[in-house]
Amino acid sequence: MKAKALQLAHQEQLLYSTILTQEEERKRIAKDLHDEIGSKLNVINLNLHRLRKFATEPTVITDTVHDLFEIIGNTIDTTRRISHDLLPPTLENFGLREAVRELCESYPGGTAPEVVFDLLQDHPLRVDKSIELNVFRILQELINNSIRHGRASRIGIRLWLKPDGISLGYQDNGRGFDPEKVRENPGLGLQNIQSRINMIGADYQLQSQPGKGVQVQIDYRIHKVP
Amino acid sequence: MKAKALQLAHQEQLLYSTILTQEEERKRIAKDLHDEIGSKLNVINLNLHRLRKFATEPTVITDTVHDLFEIIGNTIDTTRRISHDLLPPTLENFGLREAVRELCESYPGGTAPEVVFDLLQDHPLRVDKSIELNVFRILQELINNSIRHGRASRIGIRLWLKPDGISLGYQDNGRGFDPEKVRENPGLGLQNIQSRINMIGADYQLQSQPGKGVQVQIDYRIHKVP
Amino acid sequence: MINLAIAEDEALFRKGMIALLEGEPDLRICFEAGDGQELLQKLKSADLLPDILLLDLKMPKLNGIEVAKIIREEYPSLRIIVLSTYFSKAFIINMIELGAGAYLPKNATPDQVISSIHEVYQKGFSYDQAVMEVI
Ligand SMILES: Nc1ncnc2c1ncn2[C@@H]1O[C@H](COP(=O)(O)OP(=O)(O)OP(=O)(O)O)[C@@H](O)[C@H]1O
Ligand SMILES: Nc1ncnc2c1ncn2[C@@H]1O[C@H](COP(=O)(O)OP(=O)(O)OP(=O)(O)O)[C@@H](O)[C@H]1O
Ligand SMILES: [K+]
Ligand SMILES: [Mg+2]
Ligand SMILES: [Mg+2]
Ligand SMILES: [Mg+2]
Repeated sequence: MKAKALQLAHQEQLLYSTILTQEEERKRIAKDLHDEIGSKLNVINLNLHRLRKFATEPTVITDTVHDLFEIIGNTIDTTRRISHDLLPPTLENFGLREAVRELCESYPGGTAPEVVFDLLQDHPLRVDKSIELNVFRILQELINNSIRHGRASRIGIRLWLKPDGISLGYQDNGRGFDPEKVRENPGLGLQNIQSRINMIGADYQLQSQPGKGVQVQIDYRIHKVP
Repeated sequence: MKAKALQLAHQEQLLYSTILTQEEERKRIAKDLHDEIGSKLNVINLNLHRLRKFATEPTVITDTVHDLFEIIGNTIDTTRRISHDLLPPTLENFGLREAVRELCESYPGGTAPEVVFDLLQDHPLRVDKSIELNVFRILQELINNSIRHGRASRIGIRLWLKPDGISLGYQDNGRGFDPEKVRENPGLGLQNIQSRINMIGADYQLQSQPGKGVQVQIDYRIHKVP
Repeated sequence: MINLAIAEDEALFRKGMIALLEGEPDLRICFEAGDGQELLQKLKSADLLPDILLLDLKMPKLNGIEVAKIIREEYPSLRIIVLSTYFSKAFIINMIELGAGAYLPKNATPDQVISSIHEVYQKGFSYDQAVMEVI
């Protein structure tokens, strides 16, 4: 009885944290839109006024257009980045395999960790988009943790697309941690992973030891009822 | 024991729904950014090329600048709308009272319901921003429901900013509903309201009957421990 | 004379691009389409098949990726130049595999677009440095 009550209280906290995180994300995007895009658009607008006023002086036009090109170029890039960060279009259009490949390639090594991608077997069958999205989000959180906490220099991802499901192997060479200790005082990231695992009805194993990096194994089978 | 287990399962579902809703929101914003802002920026870019190319022909310049003003104007509006929908800047900058006033004024009557705002007592003390945000979100959901389900033509909001807390009275003149029935098969909106109420530790009462509209009373007291 | 078709859902972009291309003495726009379905209809009823199609990827009803698959089957002689805001590896490689002769970002300069058209018309393909780096 007491265990269930505790579990309930704990789950309630998880829900609150999720709502809070969502509000933080909204705030961040609203701010980005306002500060990074809106403000640039106003500069463009201003320059158009300049253009209109000096529509007879070719040098002014050339200069203004030159400035405008630079601003609009930046704004296009920013818009693409914000949109891409929210949901990579590659995932929508080409599925998990290509999206994971792209995710790995976005860490070029050097100061960032090197993320090595290994495709074991590639069955052309695509699973449900929401499954793909959840696996992708889990992977993003695992990588975040490996960088932020593990300070890993190397991450290995093994994706196995099988006729009847997905197998995902993950490992980093970072500092590792004691899962028992974290279980007592868990963060939102790993809990979120667990929620998504439960949502799609997958199997999930995380192993780690201080100094020994992190190893994760996720197995999802199509038609397994969550 | 069984009740707790049920509650646990139910809360789990609520968490999943929240995560799903968040993913839908991300997708919607990513799409808006791409389709509504990014695509317009490319039009602007193209027109700048036109300008540069024809920098010696005054009529082309005038026409193009005219077009550009229109597009940039629209894009500025769209950016502001998306940002505003995510988090109204009035709430951040001027607090709950002004944000609620603005929210009410955004329903001008006519085909939309008329939303009447009544400020009972206005104590200048501002409560925590996260409290204000939660009350604001609750109000947004209540109004959504009054429009979507109640088809209300009139909504009344009474905000009472007291030295020691916030009182919020809400009512619509719509179709109303049977709270017992909804409790058996609840939507995400009302559950979300309940979560936010619990989060901030407020008192909450909703009354409704078919044909009798909806009445809600929310009371929040500063320093009340959630 | 090079005959062109353009499929692009953003009307203002389509019009602007057409205005720029029509200024070129050896380019002609046969027809334009606001989505993939409209494009396929116009291809079907066209007396003269265009030489080159300027193709947007994100379009309602039928997107550019699906369009390219159909064109490869039904109009293999029609060359495709992709003009898209999406510029990641997956998109570029996929479209080139589907037979695209060139892949340009939507904010490419008109000169880039025009020279791409000429090159694709002559050689069948035109991969600029950005694309070569990806593939
Ligand atoms: N790859 C890793 N290497 C080392 N430690 C890790 C790794 N992943 C997780 N941890 C440890 O587990 C803890 C919990 O991780 P979790 O992702 O749940 O929360 P967080 O990252 O601290 O915060 P949040 O993800 O909510 O921003 C971390 O604080 C860290 O101590
Ligand atoms: N103001 C109202 N007038 C009439 N019926 C209402 C009103 N508010 C809620 N309801 C009833 O209560 C139900 C549950 O509302 P709730 O907001 O929880 O879910 P929803 O609006 O159906 O879906 P969601 O909010 O998740 O998009 C509604 O479907 C509707 O039947
Ligand atoms: K011409
Ligand atoms: Mg984390
Ligand atoms: Mg609702
Ligand atoms: Mg498009």
